[in-house]
Amino acid sequence: MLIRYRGQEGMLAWAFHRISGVAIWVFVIFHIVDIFLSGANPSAYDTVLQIYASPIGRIGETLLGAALLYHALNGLRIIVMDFWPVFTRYHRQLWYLNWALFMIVGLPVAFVILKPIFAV
Amino acid sequence: MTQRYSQSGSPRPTRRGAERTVWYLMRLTGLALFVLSLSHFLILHVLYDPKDQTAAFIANVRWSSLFWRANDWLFVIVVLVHAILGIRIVVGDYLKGAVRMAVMMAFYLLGLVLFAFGTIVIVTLPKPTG
Amino acid sequence: MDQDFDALIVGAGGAGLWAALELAQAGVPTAVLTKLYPTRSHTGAAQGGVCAALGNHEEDHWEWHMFDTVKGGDYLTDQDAAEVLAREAIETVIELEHMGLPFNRTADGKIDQRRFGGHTRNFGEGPVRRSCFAADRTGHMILQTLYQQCIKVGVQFFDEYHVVDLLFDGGEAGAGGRAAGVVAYRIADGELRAFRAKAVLLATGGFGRMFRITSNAWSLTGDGVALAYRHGVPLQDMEFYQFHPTGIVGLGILLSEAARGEGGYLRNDSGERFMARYAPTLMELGPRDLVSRAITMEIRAGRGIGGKDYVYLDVTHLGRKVIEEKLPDITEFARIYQGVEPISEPVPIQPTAHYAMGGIPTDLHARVIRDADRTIVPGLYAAGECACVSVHGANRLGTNSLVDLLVFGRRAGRQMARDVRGVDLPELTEDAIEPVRAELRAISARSSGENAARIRSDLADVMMDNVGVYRTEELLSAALPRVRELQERYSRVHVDDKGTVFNTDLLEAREVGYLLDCAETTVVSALARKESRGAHAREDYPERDDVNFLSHTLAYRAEGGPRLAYKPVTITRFEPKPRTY
Amino acid sequence: MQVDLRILRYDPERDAGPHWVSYSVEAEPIDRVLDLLHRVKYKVDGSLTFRRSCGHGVCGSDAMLINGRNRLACKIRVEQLGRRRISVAPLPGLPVIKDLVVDMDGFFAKYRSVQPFLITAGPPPTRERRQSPEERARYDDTTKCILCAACTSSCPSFWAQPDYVGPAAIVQAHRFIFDSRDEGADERLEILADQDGVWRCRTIFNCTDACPRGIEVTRAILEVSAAIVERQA
Ligand SMILES: Cc1cc2nc3c(=O)[nH]c(=O)nc-3n(C[C@H](O)[C@H](O)[C@H](O)COP(=O)(O)OP(=O)(O)OC[C@H]3O[C@@H](n4cnc5c(N)ncnc54)[C@H](O)[C@@H]3O)c2cc1C
Ligand code: HEM
Ligand code: SF4
Ligand code: F3S
Ligand code: FES
Repeated sequence: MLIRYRGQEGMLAWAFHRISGVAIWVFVIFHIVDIFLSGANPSAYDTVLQIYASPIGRIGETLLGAALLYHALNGLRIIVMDFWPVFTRYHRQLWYLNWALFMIVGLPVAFVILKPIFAV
Repeated sequence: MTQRYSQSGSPRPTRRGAERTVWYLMRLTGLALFVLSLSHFLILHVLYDPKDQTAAFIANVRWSSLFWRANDWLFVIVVLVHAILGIRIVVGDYLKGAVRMAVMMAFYLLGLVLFAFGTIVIVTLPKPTG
Repeated sequence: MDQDFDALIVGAGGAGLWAALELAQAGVPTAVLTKLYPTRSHTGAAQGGVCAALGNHEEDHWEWHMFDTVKGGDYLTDQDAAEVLAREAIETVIELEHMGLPFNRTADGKIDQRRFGGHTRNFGEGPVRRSCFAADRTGHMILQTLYQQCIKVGVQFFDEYHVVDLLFDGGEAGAGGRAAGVVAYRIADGELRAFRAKAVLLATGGFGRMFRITSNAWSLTGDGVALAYRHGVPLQDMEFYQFHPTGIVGLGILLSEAARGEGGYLRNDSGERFMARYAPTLMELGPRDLVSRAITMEIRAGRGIGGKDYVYLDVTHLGRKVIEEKLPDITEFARIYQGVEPISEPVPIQPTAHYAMGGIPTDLHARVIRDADRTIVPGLYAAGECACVSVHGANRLGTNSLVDLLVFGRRAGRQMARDVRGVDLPELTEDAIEPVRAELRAISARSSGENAARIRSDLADVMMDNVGVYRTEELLSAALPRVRELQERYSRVHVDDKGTVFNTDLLEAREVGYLLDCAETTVVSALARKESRGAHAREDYPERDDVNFLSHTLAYRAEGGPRLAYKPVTITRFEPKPRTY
Repeated sequence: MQVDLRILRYDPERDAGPHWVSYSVEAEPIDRVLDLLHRVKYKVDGSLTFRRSCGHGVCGSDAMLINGRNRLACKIRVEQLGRRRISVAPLPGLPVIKDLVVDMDGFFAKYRSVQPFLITAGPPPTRERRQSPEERARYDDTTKCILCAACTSSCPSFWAQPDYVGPAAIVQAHRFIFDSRDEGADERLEILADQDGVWRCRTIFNCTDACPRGIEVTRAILEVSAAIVERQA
């Protein structure tokens, strides 16, 4: 059904929101566990850290950042409409605005995070 | 085939539930997370590079002040509340009945464990050494 | 399998719903049967408004409304009925407001009113603001509001039950029998079921689908009218069929008179407001028969747009605000169905078959009568477009149909509530549903034969070409054999769908049969009326003839074609006068 | 021009399940999809089943899934679809009875559940109740609803949670909640604060995009949830 229905911006916005929400979950699990390790078993933690610092880790981190940024911006879009329902009229524009902000903030961040891969 | 004539009267929904509170909490925690999570991400993934964030770094720099410990503890709580309530919506949409119950129980448990882990590490991580 | 109620209502348009409401409020066990979900009824398509002399903008009196109704009907209107209509319009509209109908409002919060064709101040002096409206969705709001109230009081609905026959106890309706119930076909699974009741109301709406170009819904096939006719009830004034002046070219979709009520113009090829030549006082707000004839004359004289068969409805001078606020729906129709932008362009229009003035004859309490002596058929009632009280006479005024639904729907409900008290349920034989079951089976059983849709389409052509705005002896007498030929073909009708689940193929075939009955009585009645009156315009008899034809036609079903009789017109206050606007 | 009209057909008495059937139909750009369906029914196969009545978008009978979106067949022109290939299927998320006909009883039951009628205390005045044009305008948008179900059946949240009361019912409730004459708002808001009430809305906007009457459906829903929250505070 989800695939058969040709939803427009609103449906895409929701699908991404949901996917990103679940994705962040996965990361949150790892993240709390590894931080826990930093206290419980510092040397194990430092090994895990190597993974984060590796190229694959950095790409993953970028994706996490993207998911978080999208989810945060779109979450705000939803909240704005919830409290001021007139904004539903501009939900498309808000979504495109989200993408603009996403690019403006996200690209430099991605650059900073990914730079070390190329620097090596 | 269903009885194809309208029942008269107005059946009132019976499943009360705390959905109103959930809805509100999602928005409140969302707003809080906007600040907490983005600042967290910016500081720890952009201003500092992950490779520098050794266990010692965390103990010495990041959690050197009570403020940051409190901040991150709050962050853990808010994230978990938002994430648990969020996943409850998602799970509820795709799973039904006993499976749904089981999966949600697992998530609640996971949430508790994560809360415990987070709290333990924040509280017990030794004071900066040296 | 049978089901008993005190009262049954067939049809959930405005008339049926209001009657149901009255009955439910009176505590009478009532069921509403409808072949469509109630909110799909064609009352929802009515746009312009509902007239009542509220006088919210300017002085107005029900006597003026009554006069306009009588004159609009070319003095064929029964004046006692017109009086009831005009008086009770006021209280029913107020009652509708109390039920929650979202009327447009005046600055001081009263129901807003606008002008409408044929509605005048002080017995014809000039247009008056009498039509109460909710944008151009008045019918939609009426239908919704009445349905809402029915839900509130818990009326029992049988949605998507197609009534296929009427049942009588002690002989046919035409022979002294008493209404005993109906047979309904449950569309979802094809089950035939008898419903028994002490009182049966027919509120099945019109039959515009017998014409090619019509504003009517696909479902308006004259079911109740034809069923009553088949059981011996005569049909009254069938020759009077209203053509609405402004239908979308080719499709017939209606652009409400509200467009002219708000000040729209009609223009011919040279841009002239040609109504000045036909109705110098009321101009575009003349009654519908007159305006439709004017348009037809313009087209015949070659003054249609580009010499073609349509003229322009021009609202461009009203400005965007008025158009978008007061005429939003019809603006959208023009945009969607014609690709025309009414704010900046004139809209091509032509007359479209719209409303049946005739139908099942009733008295002032919606009781069906079966002869010129007003003999009542016990237990049978009719209201709404399928009925003929006759409040519209030879030509209905805009908005008066909705008033008719409200006033006589309400009266029907009240009368039925009174009549069912202390009366026993009629007797029904076990095999009451057998005749109609056999008829339906016969259609299903044929493996080949005539296609019902073809018959309907051919009928629509004949009726449009020969029984349209202008009629002549020649056209009408050519139509009759063709309708008969279609009836003959209909006896061999067959369907592709042999199933029981949602068999619209079978039901549509049944509906074509109803249309044929309506068409035949229309043609025969029109042939016999050798005068021009209201919507019945005979080019070979251009004058109204009060000496011979100031009477209602009654068409009885008989061997070899309808038999006609006449019933006098009730005249109380207004003596017939020439009708000029 | 020829159009390839693909219809998802299903006859419970003959077919194991729904299946696509392709018809090549002659069409003008200005034809509506309903015209094409009629052409098939009347010229090719009389057993093709669909609902329709008014033919011009005011009765709400013929909402269906056309080229992947819910629309009224009588209100969408072939040229608007911009393709020679048109697919038509029954409304998603509702039980199919036959071909393009779905069971609407559940939909109407939900509609009835929100008390869609004016609730007032005390006897009415002798004349009309007064209402200013501004008060009247407040709920104008939601009075336009024709209960076609295009919105409810386009909603992913409804597909996932068939108990969700759905946008159409909320629109109908909105029409009364914001009517200055109505005194039943509390009761109605209480009903909609239910687990299967407004909270199920995930602001997906399929409903608003699908509404053939151009109602701002999502806005109405959010206004109702805001009203519930306000009442709580
Ligand atoms: C486009 C348009 C615009 C109009 N505008 C106006 C206007 O502005 N003002 C005005 O006064 N009038 C207007 N009219 C006329 C007016 O709307 C109709 O005459 C009136 O609504 C008819 O109402 P009704 O209750 O008699 O029947 P309908 O509303 O037509 O309802 C008929 C009912 O009968 C049921 N039914 C039919 N056959 C069967 C069967 N065999 N078994 C079971 N149920 C059956 C149907 O399901 C339906 O519920 C307009 C008409 C049209 C077409
Ligand atoms: C960064 C700031 C965040 C904001 C502003 C935010 C906002 C929101 C909002 C408003 C909702 C409700 C959506 C709805 O009801 O339709 C939501 C849902 C959700 N959020 Fe967040 N959120 C944020 C961060 C997070 C994080 C860190 C997680 C991860 C664990 C998360 C996981 C979820 C999930 C799983 C859902 C449910 C998604 C759905 O219903 O489809 N969110 N978020
Ligand atoms: S809100 Fe729009 S889409 Fe939904 S039922 Fe009403 S008219 Fe149809
Ligand atoms: S599509 Fe559904 S989720 Fe809400 S905005 Fe519309 S009801
Ligand atoms: S047929 Fe009435 S809405 Fe399409």
